[in-house]
Amino acid sequence: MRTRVTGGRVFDPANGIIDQVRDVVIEDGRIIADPGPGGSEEVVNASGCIVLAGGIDLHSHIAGGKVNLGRLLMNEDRALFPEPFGDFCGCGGGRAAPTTHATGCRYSQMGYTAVFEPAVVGANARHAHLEMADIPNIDTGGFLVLGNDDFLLRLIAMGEGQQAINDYVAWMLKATQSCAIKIVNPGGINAFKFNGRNLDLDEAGPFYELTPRRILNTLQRAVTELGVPHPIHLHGCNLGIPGNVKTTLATMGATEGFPLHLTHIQFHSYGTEGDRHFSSGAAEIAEAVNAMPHISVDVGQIMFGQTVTASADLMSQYRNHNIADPKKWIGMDIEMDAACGVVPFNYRDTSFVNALQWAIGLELFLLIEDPWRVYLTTDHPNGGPFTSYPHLIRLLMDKPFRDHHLRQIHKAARSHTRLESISREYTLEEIAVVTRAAPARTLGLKDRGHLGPGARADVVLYEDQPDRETMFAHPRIVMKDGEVVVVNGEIVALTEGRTYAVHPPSDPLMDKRLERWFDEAVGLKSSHYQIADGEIRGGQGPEIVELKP
Amino acid sequence: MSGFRLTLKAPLSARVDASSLLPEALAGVSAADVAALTVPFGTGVALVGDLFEITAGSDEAVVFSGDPRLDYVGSGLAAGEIRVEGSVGVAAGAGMSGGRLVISRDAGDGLAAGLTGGRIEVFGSAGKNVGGPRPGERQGMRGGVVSIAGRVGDGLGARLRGGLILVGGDAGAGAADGLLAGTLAVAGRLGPGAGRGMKRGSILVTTAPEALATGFAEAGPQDFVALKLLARRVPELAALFGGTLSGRAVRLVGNRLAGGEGEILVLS
Amino acid sequence: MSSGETTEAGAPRIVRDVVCGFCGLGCDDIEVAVAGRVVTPRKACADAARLLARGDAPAPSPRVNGAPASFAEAASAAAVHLKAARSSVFSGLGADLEGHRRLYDIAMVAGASIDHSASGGLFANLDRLARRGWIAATLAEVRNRCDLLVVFGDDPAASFGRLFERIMPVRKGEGGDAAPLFAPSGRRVVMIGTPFSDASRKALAGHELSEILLPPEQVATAAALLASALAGRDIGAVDVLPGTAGASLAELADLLRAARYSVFTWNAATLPQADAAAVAGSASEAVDLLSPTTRAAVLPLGGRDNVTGAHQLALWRFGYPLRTAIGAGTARHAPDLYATAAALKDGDLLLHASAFRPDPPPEFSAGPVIALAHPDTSFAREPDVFIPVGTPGVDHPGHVFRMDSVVCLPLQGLRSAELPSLAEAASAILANFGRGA
Amino acid sequence: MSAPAPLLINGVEIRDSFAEAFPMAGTRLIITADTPRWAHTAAASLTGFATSVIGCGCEAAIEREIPADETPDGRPGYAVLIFAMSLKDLKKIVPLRAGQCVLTSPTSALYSGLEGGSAVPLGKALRYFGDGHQMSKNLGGSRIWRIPVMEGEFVCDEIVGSTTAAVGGGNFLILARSRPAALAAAEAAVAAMGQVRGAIMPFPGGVVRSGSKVGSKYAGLIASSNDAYCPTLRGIAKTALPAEVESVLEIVIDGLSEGEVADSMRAGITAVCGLGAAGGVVAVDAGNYGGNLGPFHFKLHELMAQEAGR
Repeated sequence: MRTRVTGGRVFDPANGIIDQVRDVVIEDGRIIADPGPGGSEEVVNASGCIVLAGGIDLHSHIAGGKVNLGRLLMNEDRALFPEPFGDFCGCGGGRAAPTTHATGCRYSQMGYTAVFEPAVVGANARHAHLEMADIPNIDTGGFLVLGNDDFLLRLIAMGEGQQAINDYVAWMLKATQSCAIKIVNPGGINAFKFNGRNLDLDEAGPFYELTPRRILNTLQRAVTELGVPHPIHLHGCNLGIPGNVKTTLATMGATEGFPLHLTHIQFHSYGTEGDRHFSSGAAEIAEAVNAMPHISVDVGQIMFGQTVTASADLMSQYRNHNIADPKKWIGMDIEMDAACGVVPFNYRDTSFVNALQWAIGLELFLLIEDPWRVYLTTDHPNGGPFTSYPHLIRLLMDKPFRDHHLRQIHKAARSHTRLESISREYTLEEIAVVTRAAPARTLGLKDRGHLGPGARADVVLYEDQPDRETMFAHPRIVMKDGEVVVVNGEIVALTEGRTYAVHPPSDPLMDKRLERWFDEAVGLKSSHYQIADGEIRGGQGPEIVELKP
Repeated sequence: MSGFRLTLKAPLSARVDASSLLPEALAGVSAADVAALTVPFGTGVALVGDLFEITAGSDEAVVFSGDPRLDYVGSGLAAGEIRVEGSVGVAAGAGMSGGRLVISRDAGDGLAAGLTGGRIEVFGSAGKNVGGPRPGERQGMRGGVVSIAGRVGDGLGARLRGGLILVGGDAGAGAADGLLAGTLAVAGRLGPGAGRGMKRGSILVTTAPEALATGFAEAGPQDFVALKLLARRVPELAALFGGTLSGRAVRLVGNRLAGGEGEILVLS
Repeated sequence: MSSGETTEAGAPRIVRDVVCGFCGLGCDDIEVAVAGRVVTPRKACADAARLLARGDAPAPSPRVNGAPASFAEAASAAAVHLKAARSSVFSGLGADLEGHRRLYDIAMVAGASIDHSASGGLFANLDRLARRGWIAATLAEVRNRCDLLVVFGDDPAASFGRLFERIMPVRKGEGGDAAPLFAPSGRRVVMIGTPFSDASRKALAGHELSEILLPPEQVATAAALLASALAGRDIGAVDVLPGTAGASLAELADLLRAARYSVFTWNAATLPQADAAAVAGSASEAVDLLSPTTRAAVLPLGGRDNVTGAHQLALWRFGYPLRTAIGAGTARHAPDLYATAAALKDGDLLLHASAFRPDPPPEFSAGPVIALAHPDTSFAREPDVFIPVGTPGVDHPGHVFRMDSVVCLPLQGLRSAELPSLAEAASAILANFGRGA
Repeated sequence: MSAPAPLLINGVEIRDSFAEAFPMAGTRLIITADTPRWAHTAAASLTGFATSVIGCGCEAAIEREIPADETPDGRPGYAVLIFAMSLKDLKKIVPLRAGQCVLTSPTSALYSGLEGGSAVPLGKALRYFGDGHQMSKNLGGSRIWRIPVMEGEFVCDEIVGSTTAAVGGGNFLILARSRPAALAAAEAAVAAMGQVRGAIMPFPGGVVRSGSKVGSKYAGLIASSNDAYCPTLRGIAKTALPAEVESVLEIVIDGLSEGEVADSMRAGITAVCGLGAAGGVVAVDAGNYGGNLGPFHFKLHELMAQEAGR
């Protein structure tokens, strides 16, 4: 069956196609080179529409233990946003911590077709995969959290060579069926288990006496040498602490030439100027990002309203638990791998700090010049629920709209941001880059994020409207692998997605070594820690992302 | 008159969630419109008109004939009045913020859970967890007045944060668990284990509780000006206790295990 | 381990590293011998041995109204009942996650309330966890870090035979990967409640053990007093416990402040029902009070028959814990209404799911009973539909959650799967609703 | 254009003058106690040293006694009014005086006697005396505080309302033939004015002998002896007194509103006139500053027009 999407204005920046009226032809779930007219074709009229590839969110906490803890704490949010189930959906609801079905439906209703869970803790990976398998209409993948795991820290501390580290990282990626490595507060989560309360980039942690810099560099080298496409996905030191802009700049300079992705950088761009000792470091950060082509970032924009924050960074979450709203929170030390902290938050535009956080995020979006190195995220649900993306897109594309909202926020925060002086408005091309092409490229997904021949036929038709929020909230048509799943913003079909993983090879000696580690230290068999291919997506198995040579 | 009278056609064979049938929601619609609404019935749905005979009311209120399976009556009520001629199921008046709910006979579990305002009057008895928190919520009832003429079940006023609950009869076990603030007034006997984790707030009783939760101490008798004041300011309390609310009471303080300074005042 | 490998009545096949899904502790070093249908445990705790053992009896047939029926007939009869019911009650829920998924699928199309037979302890803990939260640790963290373990209530080894062996091993030799990596090998374990059993004393040999002996009904008071002492209050002034217990708790508070990583554990299912939530609350409070200066965590025990999995799946599917009714476009979480006993008062159908052990369904006479249950189940009343199902981890593979709710474990099949899995049985029923599985 | 006819009531000249008054912030408190005596003691203490904002920071006095069955707790009580130059001052002075004079006084309780307006803290400020053992109750539409004290509990409302429509400095002068005549007339006036609700006479016994003018020859003194009305200064200062006047007394009135001040003044002047020329009263005058300072002008002729017409 062949489908022809015709008459739309195509934005496919990965293939250099910007605002060209042309046909997109689909066959067997993939886009093909236009064979010209003839044969039996289903025609989809895209006139009046912008045609984009399916959206890709490379950092959104959608599955796993901490999300479930978030659901447990957010029963009120769940009740406020019910999701009636009919023939398409399972059921569920919620906004800050939606159910699996609601997650898939809400994402695909906005034109997203792939979302990556950026914090899979090894011990909880099986759970995360079971949840991901239950999310309809979107493809998924997980980033494995390393950098606080005792086995790794022991290897580094004992002076084992890089090869051993590489073998371990490769083993863990395969064992947990993950597609990238995330580091959360390198060494910091581990330090907290030893009662360390802070750990700066060049500070030696307790017990192993390793600096975050050393842990970071070791893992950067590992993923580079293994050929994992996505660079280290770093949630840096000192999240949320005023003055952390210094740490963040130092971290960017500490990469020894390896590429680095800094995630939710908004939370790491705080200065200490002004009488409240809290200021925007966005300009310095943006300047540094602009000057360093090996750095990419996602923003982690905060959006006002109720949400829940879920992070492996228990050190930071413990620091923040007193400002939980509602006043409850859960922390966990997890299985020699990492930790988690789940803290409900209500960001208020009447709060100086929250208002400035909001402005800092937008400053970053607007001051970082290369859209290929900045990805659109709210760090769902930490900065705000992903359902706020259309609003965020309009804030970026519509200066008067942005200024209107700027006038609503806390007065003092307004005088602490240069947002009003920034005239930049994102173009449709840039939106296509930050929500599609760029995340696909950094994740090594060659058949995604674009509309060229061979690409997965994830195609979205947005009716061109001046109100970009409405436009991006209600696509006219969303196709997942060539199948129409959304029409006029409503779900019309449920499909099963796939899960991405990388499987770099590792020395069999590492198997033996980890068998002993799991037996003796962890108290679990390594064979039961490892997730078999057949356990992914109900037997479908993972989709393997090619390694970079 | 824009109110309605909803008379059950037969005793309910499954539980009904009546939370959508609020005076504000039904204002300005016709009886036929009401009949065409659906309500959760068991794990399915039913047309309101299939369960109830709907007629115009004599005033603005929504009036139900009751049934022990009629749940969530008045849940979320913010204004207006609901009257039930008969009994109701669970969670009547849960999360109510204003208005008035009157139940002529008994209420099930979870009456007034999470109440923040308004008045609830029950002329029969009520089940467990009156005025407690709704599932997952940190705190119980935070405001409003609930009066129950008869007895109540276990867990009265758990995590109560404010407001007044008046009980004409006995209260079951474990009242005032984790009570934070607010007032319980029980004219009958207070069941065993009351006041566990109680932080603040008051329980007014007329007979010394048989077995309080561990952690209370007796401060002795006192002539409380505050009780004289409440007797005049809060007519419901005066009506419940009559002459025993003279000001004289024995004060028990606790729960000291939780560092609490709540009180149980035994009126005399 | 595919079933095809099983040898017919030949020499028993030894299977090592079997994962156990029964009590929730998730031991995965069980050893069994398998010969045909016969499964003989070789290395397992007493409970696991009893529940894993299988004789040579062939699988019984499904029954409809007491008469043997085909699998398809039974599934279809079950569907007929489900379609006719208005207030179905799904109880037991002793199943692997695959089974739970299919049961929840049925609930979504046919409408049902869901609860697990072992959810009592879970809900006592949720009283703290969902309302206020806590800081918890997983088994491996306790195993390697805990230098002071406080146990409230009965000796947990009665329900979790190998708990102490798993979480409090004594380091054998120096260096290497042997646990504990970060705690002294002689650790301190304090029991508040009943004395250590002999078996536990043996498992904990090498550690410093102490007991604050109290009758069960005073354990919650002791827990509250301990939290009170940690809050800096003079608990001597609240002298409510007999003998020297108060003084011992004050001393324990000092030890806890000096400890580097203390852990508080309890089994909410065996504490007096009225007290379990209070113990969970006090233990969590103790952790909160210690956390500003040192580290501490709770380790709530539980998880029988994958109740943790049933709970986790309910959360990600419906956004609510168990004791939720699903159907007609909504999910309604009302523990007062949908705890099994309460739900059965309104129910017009009982679906009893119990694949791990032959537990009979709860008493119910107001409608049909469908049992997707262990073949050895003996029924007081013959169910309207009985589909005997295999046990996950014996008859077929599956997934279960461990008690700490973090680790999800793969179960393997040990013998030829003559019995359908609960997931297969539920799928067959679901197929009658026009839904594929 | 002819001069206005002199207004005479019972032989007393009502001069064509006016009392010039200022806006104030004011409120009413109700004090109860186990006995009338102790209720009075607390009320007297609370309103002590409160004659003039100039030196006391506020002006206060007992408004009336309240029978037990009309008080919030059913015990004997007194209502007092208290006035300050601004809300800010009132919010400072009320809790200060309540804390020192009512909280300390045996068996007393303190309640709000005025609703509406800006909230003035009572228990809201005093509760801290309880050192964490204080308890509040929010019942019957308002919050009360119970503060443990050695004798039992001190109960008080959390807040009291206030008004900024209050008026201070209503006044009239009694010009009499003799000191005894002036005093008798002043006492009669105070007794009559005590029946008017919502107004008080803050000076000792309701009467002030040291009426003042604005300013002084001494720097820093904002008020000084009203030389025009001092009989002994006739001849050296410009005088307002006819020869037959030997003594003058003033009555100063604060009220919760303009109307209450007017009512009070009228009642007082009427009582003074009741004694008449026969009682030694020559004239009734009023103090003002020329009309440029205070927005409220109580013209004696207008006030007394009705009385005169009888």
